[in-house]
Amino acid sequence: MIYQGKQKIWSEYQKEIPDDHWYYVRSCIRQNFFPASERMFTEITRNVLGKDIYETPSHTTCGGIAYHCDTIPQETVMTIVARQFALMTEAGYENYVASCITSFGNYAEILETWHEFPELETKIRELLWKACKKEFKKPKYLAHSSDLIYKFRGEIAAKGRFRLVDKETGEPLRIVEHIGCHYAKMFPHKGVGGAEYPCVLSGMIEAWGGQVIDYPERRHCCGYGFRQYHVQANRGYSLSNTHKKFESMEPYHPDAIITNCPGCPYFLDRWQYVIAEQTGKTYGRDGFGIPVFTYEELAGLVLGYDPWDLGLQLHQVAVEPFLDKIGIEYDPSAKYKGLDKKDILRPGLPQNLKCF
Amino acid sequence: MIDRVASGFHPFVLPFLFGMIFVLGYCLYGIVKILLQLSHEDRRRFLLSLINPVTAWKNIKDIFLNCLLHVKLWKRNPVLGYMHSSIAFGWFMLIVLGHIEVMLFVPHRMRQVWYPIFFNYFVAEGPGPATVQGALLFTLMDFFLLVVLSGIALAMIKRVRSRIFGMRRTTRPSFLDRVGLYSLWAIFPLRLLAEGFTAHISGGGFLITPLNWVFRQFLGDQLHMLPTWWAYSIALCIFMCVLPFTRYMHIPAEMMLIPMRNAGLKIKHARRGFTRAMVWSCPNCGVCIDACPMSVKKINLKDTTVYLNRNIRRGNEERIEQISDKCLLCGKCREVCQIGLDGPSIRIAQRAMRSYGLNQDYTSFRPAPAPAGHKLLYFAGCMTQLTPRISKAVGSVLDKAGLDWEIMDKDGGLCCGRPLMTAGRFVQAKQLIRQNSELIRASGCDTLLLSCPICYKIFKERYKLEGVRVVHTAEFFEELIQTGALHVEKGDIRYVFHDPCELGRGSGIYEQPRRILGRAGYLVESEPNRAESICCGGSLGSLTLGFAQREDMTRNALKHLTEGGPDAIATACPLCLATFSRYADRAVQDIAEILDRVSSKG
Amino acid sequence: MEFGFKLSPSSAVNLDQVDLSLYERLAAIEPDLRICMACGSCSATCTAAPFTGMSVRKVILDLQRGKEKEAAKMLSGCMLCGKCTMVCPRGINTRHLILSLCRIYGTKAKEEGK
Amino acid sequence: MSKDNIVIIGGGIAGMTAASRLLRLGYTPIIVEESDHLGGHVAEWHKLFPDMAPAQDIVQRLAEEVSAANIFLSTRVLFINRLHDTYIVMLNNGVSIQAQAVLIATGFNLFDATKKEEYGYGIYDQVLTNRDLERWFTTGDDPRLNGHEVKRAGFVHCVGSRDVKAGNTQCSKVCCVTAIKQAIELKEKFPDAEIWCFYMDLRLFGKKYEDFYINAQKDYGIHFIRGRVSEVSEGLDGRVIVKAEDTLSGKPVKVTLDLLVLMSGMVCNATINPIATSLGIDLDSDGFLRSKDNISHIVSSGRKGLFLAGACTGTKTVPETIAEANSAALDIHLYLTEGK
Repeated sequence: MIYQGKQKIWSEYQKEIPDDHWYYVRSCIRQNFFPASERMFTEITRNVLGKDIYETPSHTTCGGIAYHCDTIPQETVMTIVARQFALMTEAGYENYVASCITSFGNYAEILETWHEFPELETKIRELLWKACKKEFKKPKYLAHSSDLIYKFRGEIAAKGRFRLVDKETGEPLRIVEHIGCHYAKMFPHKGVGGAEYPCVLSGMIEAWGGQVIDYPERRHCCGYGFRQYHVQANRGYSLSNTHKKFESMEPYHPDAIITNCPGCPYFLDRWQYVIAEQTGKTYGRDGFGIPVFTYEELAGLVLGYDPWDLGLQLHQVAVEPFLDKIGIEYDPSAKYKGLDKKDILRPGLPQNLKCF
Repeated sequence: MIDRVASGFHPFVLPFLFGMIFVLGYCLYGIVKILLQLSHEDRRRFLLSLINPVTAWKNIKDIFLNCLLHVKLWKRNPVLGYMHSSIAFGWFMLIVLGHIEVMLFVPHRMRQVWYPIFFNYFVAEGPGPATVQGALLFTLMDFFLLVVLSGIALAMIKRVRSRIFGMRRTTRPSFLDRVGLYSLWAIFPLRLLAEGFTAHISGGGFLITPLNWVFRQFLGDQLHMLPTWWAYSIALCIFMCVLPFTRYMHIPAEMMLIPMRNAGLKIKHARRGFTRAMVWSCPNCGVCIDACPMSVKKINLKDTTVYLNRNIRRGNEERIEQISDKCLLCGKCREVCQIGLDGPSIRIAQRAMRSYGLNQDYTSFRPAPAPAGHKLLYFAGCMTQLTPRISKAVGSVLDKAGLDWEIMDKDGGLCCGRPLMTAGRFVQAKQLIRQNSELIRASGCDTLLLSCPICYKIFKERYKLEGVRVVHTAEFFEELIQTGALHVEKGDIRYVFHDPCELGRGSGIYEQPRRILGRAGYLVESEPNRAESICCGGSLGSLTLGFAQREDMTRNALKHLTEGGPDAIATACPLCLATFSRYADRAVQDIAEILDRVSSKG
Repeated sequence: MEFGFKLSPSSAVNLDQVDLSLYERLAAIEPDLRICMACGSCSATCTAAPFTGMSVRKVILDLQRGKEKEAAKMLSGCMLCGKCTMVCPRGINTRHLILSLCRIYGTKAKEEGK
Repeated sequence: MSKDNIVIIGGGIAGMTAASRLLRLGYTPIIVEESDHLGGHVAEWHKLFPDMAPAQDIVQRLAEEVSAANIFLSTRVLFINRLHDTYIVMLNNGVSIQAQAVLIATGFNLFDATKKEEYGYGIYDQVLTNRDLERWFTTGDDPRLNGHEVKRAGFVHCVGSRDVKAGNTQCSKVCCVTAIKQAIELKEKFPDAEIWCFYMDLRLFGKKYEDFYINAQKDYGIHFIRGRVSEVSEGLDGRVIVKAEDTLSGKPVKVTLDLLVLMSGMVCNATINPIATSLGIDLDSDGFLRSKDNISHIVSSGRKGLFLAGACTGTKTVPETIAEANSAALDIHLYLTEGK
């Protein structure tokens, strides 16, 4: 690997990310899968970095899932997105940051489509006006929330309590980065680092002391694939794609995977359990899996937040070996206690995948 | 004539006796072996044929004509014929006359088997005057010895200059072959010497008596007599001892082969039974080398039938496999072979011996039914589908003749099975035969017309289509012309006809296509033709010959075909047509095309 | 545990692990195997193709990709009629190729003790 | 000796061939070459198909033939102005020439393989271009290959050719046969190597090219896979993993290789474009200079006294280039003696 070669490519794919004043839109599903992630994003940006992040409860789905499942027409998605932009305009913001990769791709695609076909934009403006009497300005800057964390990765590292290194050996931890497909594969110039060698997550890993792992299937989809998962008859295909990724990364013995998409961490995490049940195979050490984190969770760990406050007990794959390796302290007995310190019940333990 | 030696024995007969017992023993072993290797029904059939007076007479006649007189060889090459029959028949007569002598003069010695062979040593001229019988026998004996010696002399010349005898290539004798050959050559001159040295005692005819006189002019004593008799006996011994392991095995083997063939046996195994008799019968003359279309390339010389036999005798499995697979199965070697050795069938039997990891099965195939309601069905076959000009011409001719016909395999059908047959895949071929037969029977036709001789041969021989006449276009069109169903206008084009292997040698159709061409234009013949026609080189028979390796064969066949300067080359096989068309410098046409061009409604 | 869905085997051909022994054995017997340029003439003309999808081109390709079973399935309908040999622009002796392959399947199975 | 000045822009084989002819026709042409040596791309090549002739032979022969010409190395043309029937050619070394005829023979550039990011040129040590490999064949020195035994190698055809995404829709003509040639040369160096060629179509149109193909298959056992490489990544052991679709079987394939050679295609050498357009030569739809027409007037620009030869008007093979250069020299001679 010629590192300079990658840097050269990265230098060609740098996008402008404004410092402050962001209109933040959440993902439909992340709060269910990894509930602390978006909370961590606002926490870090507002309280740690002191940025202005605005949210509104009126905001809805972007329609991306339905769009990629082929269940609604493009005009409908565009009108939904136009309404989101109207909300941003009403709030007086022009920097738009999405928590979801599919939303980000959806926004990018729609803005690009309107750019190529202005008559479509006019039509959507009319539709939006007819539907809810709203008008909008297009965002000046569009970012994914991981772009922001990438931008402030240095500050986070500086303020952090922990680094991604093995406390015993001092060696950097080996981290696999997985970028959501809709981040840059459609519009390489909209992503940090382009589509082939994106650096949005690898930048964080390196800034926080870890070592990025390149493995053959690193560009491969996590397996979610919308239709593949949602239709049960296709679900085996979804699983097989995840399996392919794990088979490919296994020889590199990664300590963790970090992701920037709502679906990816979910499927990379949960399918490890299904693969273990079906084939008996686990990919971590000693029968454990490879823990999968969102970049906000990882940032939270680096900054020293309590793992259970970060919702890591909701992960399928046990995170404890990873925490132990860095030396992050946690109370094993508090794992399944709620905020009120009462037991929130323990999940049943899988047969083949080792968990606590 | 009286006994000269009281015991009637001398140690010098021992080598002869040993050789004699050995060779007879070996032959007995061979006969038993072959008989045991035959299938039960073949053995029964063979043994019954031996006591059937008709076949028995035929056996005797064939053995006499072929083994002793070499009639077939005489027809082909009189000099070679004389050479072979002089040795074989002359020797035979020496033995017969020897026995007559014993019978007449010393009948009490009949039980001493060596007596007739060394007669002249053991007898002395009686005190009385010479009898007429004695003189006649002596004369005959000397005459036949001279005949044999003339044959040996020719053989020696042939050994040095085979081209004088019209043979371009011949086989290289093995070491034992040479031992056999030289001992055979030695036997008769030695006998001449031995009898020559003894003639003043035993008496003799016109040859040995003067010889004896000459010898005695400068060799006064009798010291030379005994050593020459010893040498004569030893030469006989050597010859008989090596005989089973040399080409001379053909002498006894052919006497076995002829009755077996007359009993109607077929080759069923590439080594055993009938094939064994055939292989032993091969005299290694090498006629098949020149005949083989592959021999146009030197590299193929050792893949001819004579080498197949040699390798079967030596048990060289690898070479047997190679030789079996390379052959085009054109059948020309069988045609020219003096003993009628069926090289192609042995090869097919060899191919059939293999076991395959993958055995094709066509039982699940559901071919389209053959069109019903037509009396005449035309089966174009796989190859004709690649030469549509033939099928088009056939159709046109049939229309002109006003016949109610239809193509059976318009949208492609099943293969006829012949290619599988030649590859030794009999079980698979039979499946196709069964399926095709059902299709044809279901169609209700009464005539099946074929333009491809490959299909024709198998339809004719292996299909059991009661009430359906299987006919090749060459036959059928000739009939149409004869009956006046077609009117033919003679053109001025000069055609040469190439006899396709499967049509000519394979099915015996030589005249009909020539008659068609004679009506359509002018027929020029080229040599060799008919039964000795040269394969086009495209034959499906060969499994291993690649495209590039066949080119020289095709060009060689073309060279011979075009020697008479024909305007066009006519043939009656789609494969020959396609093969020749690649390299020919003039038009190559199927007889159907030619006929279509010159014919109109009758 | 029954999930109602399963891992599906990968359809990808991994050239690192592909077993070319059958292909190489065949090439030793019939070297022209190597010069196929996959034009498909053999498949188009094949007498057996309507019945089993036989295609010499695909057989060669399957062997090159280590897919012996697929090749065997197609071969099971070959009638050895020789049309493919006639049309091959590179003059490959397809009949010998097929016959040899059918034999090698046997010898290979024997060696593997099946 | 004619007094007419002829400026030849480009000292590759096109420019040199034309110069050699013009010298024999009695002119003293002026060659302006941007690099420090004559011979262009061919000078960097090892052997030329189809006869495997050393590329140096032709370059040296031409260099000897043109030694009597005026040659400016490491020199660029700044601009050309037209003055009636003559051209004022201004060079960056301060020289200005009044020329009666100008021949543009600026050739092509090799497609920049780093633009196909997914193939990892410049990212992975085992990924080379066709030019790198030729250079290694000539010099035997390349840090990426030194001391490495090549056991498995791949050639990717059509890198930057026939690729709308790379901005190059045309076929580069020579890559198919070059890949086969290089595969054979590589196989000769590493007889045990397994070599795969990944192609979209094999376009072996020229004299004896098909023989190369058959030899590669038959004698060298090179494997051909009809499918374009989609991406390249690095395996744990440092070798590259190549993924493609085997379009013949309709299945994805992947293979681990020690060496991957990208057959970079030909793209227009754009440095001449501003000058050419200022003189009224348009760019054709393939990005190369537009000839008067593409059938009978390939060497003619349609402008008086302005001629074109070689790969500046499109992808060309070496013999095509030489033939065009000869033709251009003759056209220039006819123009100067009769035409004007």
